[in-house]
Amino acid sequence: MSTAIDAFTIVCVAAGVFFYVAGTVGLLRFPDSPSRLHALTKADNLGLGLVALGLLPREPSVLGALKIVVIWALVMLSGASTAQLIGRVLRRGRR
Amino acid sequence: MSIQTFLDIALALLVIGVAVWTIVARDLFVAVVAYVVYGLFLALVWIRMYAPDVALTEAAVGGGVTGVLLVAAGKRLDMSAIDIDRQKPSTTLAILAAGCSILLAGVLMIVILSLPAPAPTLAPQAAAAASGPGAGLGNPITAVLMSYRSFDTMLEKVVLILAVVGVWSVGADQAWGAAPAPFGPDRPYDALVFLAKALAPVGAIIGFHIFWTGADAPGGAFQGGALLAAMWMVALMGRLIELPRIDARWLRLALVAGPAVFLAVGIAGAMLAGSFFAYPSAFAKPLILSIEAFMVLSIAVALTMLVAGPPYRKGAP
Amino acid sequence: MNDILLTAAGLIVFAVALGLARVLRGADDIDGLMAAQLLGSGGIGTLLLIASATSVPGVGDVALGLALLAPFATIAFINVLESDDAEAGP
Amino acid sequence: MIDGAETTQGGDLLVLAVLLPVAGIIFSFVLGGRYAERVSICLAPLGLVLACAVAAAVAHAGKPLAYAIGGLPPPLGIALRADGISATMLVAVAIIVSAAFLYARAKFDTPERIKETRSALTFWILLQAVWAGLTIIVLGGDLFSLYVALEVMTFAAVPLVCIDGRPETLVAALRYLLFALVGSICYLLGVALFYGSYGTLDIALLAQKAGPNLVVWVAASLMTAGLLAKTALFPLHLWLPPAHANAPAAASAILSGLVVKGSFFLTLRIWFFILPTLPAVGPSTVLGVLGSIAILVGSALALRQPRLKLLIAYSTVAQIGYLFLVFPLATGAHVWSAIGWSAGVMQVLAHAFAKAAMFFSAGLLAESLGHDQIGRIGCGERRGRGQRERPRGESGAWRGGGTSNGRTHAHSPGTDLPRTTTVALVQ
Amino acid sequence: MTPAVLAALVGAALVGLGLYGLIVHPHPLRKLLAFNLVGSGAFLVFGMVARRGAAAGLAFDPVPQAMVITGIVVAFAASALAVALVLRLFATSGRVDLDPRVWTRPDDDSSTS
Repeated sequence: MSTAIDAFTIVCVAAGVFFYVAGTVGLLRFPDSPSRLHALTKADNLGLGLVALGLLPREPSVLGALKIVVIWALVMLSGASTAQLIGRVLRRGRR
Repeated sequence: MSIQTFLDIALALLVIGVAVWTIVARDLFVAVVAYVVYGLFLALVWIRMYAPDVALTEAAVGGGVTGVLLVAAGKRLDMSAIDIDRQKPSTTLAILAAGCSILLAGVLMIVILSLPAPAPTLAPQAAAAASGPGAGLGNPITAVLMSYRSFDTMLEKVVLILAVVGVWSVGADQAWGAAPAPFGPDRPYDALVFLAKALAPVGAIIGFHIFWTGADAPGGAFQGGALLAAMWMVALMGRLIELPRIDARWLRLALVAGPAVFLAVGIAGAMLAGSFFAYPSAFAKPLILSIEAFMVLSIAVALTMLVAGPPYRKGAP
Repeated sequence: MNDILLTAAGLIVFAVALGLARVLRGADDIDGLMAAQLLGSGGIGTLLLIASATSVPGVGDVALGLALLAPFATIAFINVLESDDAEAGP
Repeated sequence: MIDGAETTQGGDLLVLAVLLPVAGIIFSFVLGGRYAERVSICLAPLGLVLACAVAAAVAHAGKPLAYAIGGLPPPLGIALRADGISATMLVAVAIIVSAAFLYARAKFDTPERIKETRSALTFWILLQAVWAGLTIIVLGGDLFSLYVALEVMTFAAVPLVCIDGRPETLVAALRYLLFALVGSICYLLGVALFYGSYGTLDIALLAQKAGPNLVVWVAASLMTAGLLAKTALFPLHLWLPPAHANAPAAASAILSGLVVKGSFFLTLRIWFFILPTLPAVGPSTVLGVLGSIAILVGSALALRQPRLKLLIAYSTVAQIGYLFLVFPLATGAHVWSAIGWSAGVMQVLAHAFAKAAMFFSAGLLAESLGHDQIGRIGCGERRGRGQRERPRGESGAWRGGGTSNGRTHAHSPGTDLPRTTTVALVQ
Repeated sequence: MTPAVLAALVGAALVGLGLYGLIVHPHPLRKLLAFNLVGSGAFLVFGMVARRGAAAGLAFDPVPQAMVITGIVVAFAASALAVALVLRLFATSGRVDLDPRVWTRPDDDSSTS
């Protein structure tokens, strides 16, 4: 059982790391700001989401698991909203 | 070399790199972004030093709120300041400064490496005290802050009040009594309003949670207060609420609530427990928690008002 | 297992720190802001991994705090970058 | 040597002396408006009585008073202590602060029909805060409490400098703030190193433990350097003259007479109370030399100032130099060490009173003449309102010289002897 | 070398770096950022002292850690005061230079007490 959980964790965390790396590469390589924003949101939502998902079964207490879920939800919420705000600033023209 | 050592060294290099960036960045905005990033890395360093309380304080106060303060100030200064920011320091000054800095850093490093081992510590006394009858708190830092060094903690709250008075004192005479200038634009974007509406209440609950667990686990009045302040500011940026007038009685009361209750309990201690700032042993924990509750309020209000700045009235010089 | 998680944490930090190179290369303020935001979510992920891998208590709460502070800082910075309204900023 | 972490008879007085101005700040802030002034005026005599009671108790006991706060003795707890010098300083602080309160009533009262004004409210709160900070500095027994007290004083003193809001005063205040902050951080680094070496920050316990080693030397040097920046000893004096000369007179009196003494007092604490066993010939010589240069530079610059308050402020730079002569004089076990120490303490008190009085007088003069240009305090204006309002005694000797060569001559009262002598010499 | 000592060495470097910025930058807000670096460097030294003092089942000595928390809040208050001064200076004069040479000598103009 524990091996299965470990394997799940490793797979999820590795996938999460991949999205973080992908987000960074996107930020570095994409030609314009809107596409860079696109890359950023993938790292935000998928990277952290997969890491959180992978860690969930390792959490001994319900409260701890709840905390992880809340963190994830918070990052999703703020990521979605701030991406929209950044997009608007981009559309209006920069400083 | 274990993986942890490798990570530590790499983290150390990152912190220094971002710090250098903060110093050499080409303009103020970038420097402030770098500083916020720096605060984040520093929080990781504090975690590695087994200091989550400090990590939270550093991330919230050192990085977050200070960053917001500085970036807002940079906006107010606008472009005008750029001409002096672009000035290159004279080579002599730069060399002199570099010499002084390297000397100071070098001496400090030597001294750090020559501190006595085993290190002297008050941890055993503090551990005994935190679980003993004196305080009855599971978090030794809270015990130290609220019981053993309560005097410092109270004074530090007084410093916050003085800082607020100092910030208000630079306002215009005609504006006295008014509210500080509003955070954020007059008509914020829908996304911002939505985020503020969703984030602020959840954040407030989390702030209270962190304050509440502070009695027995990492967290406490400072961290909780700083998070509440951040959430209040989020609500202000979304223009969900407006800043209070600085002559509002409730605002004044909220600002002094922490130190005032602290002072009152401290003086009561002289009568009930035989010494100023002593807690009667039966009530130590509830007393400390109630003082902390008022301190959370004072800290949250003080931090917000410090970022908000002096009273503001259109047209006042 | 813990070492694997810590390695993952290290990888995330360095991956997102590379994003800073974008800003160092002289991109504009928005890109700097995006790099900082990426770092914020990377930092939260790292903290979650550290919390799970080490026995330091309270790391989860730090991550929770960061999850609140990241949007707070981002909103403030966006407020500054919006140069439309004259009447803004504390 | 101070021993004992235990509370002594009369120790309660120390806590009361500290809590009185702190309570004053809190009440003034909440009540607001003209109550800030009333609270200050009411507390001043109480503070004076408490200070005298502390002094009497110290004299009566013949040994220092101590109070372990919360009944928790150091190293884990914090102690307040009053020895001879702190009792003396406490009384001096109470007297001068009370005088400043009385002096400031005319300028910083709240007009009848206005609920609250900016300058009045902030002035009264900040002045009480200076009082609180100084009280804690002279009574504090713990290096970290002393750090917080230094910050209390900085946060009070800086806004006082720029309370009238002119750009020059704001620049002066900013520079003062930056110097003070860097000073605080240096001090804090020293505190960290002391704690890292000995596991305590209590002055009495450190005095028993600290010995001459690298860490202690660096810690003490860092703390001293930080305190020198706050005390404005040459070459770190640059912030002082504009700051002290531009503040309102009542505030200038406190800043020049007392605030710089706070950090100077801590320097004394470090070298004479924590580290008396160190062979401190080197550092005391350095401090003495810096002091001597400060005397020369400060005096020379004072003579060139066109404004009375600037002249007095530069005189403070010189007088601070005299304060630091106590280090070479009182270090070691020479026959003159005890006299040197007493002389040093006398100079602290004499300068505190004289300088406060001078700023009060200069303030009145400026108020009645509408300016404080020395060159224009001439015969013509003597018969004006200034004559009537000029205070007796303290500054009777102001004598404006002609402006023919752009050079002005002014005499200060006898209490400021060294400067007068310099003036005479130059003339 | 333990992580704590490493962090303290980083702290020492930060103190030096901040001091450099403090001297070199003419802009008061940049100076303020540099001051904050110095401050956090000093706090890291405190943090090492705390971590080295681990004993009696505690992973750190809580006394210096408590001091760091106090110090961070004080440093923030100082930054806020400095920012308020800078903004007011800018509002009243349109400049933010601290260089005394930039300012006309205050003795020449008004001299209210």
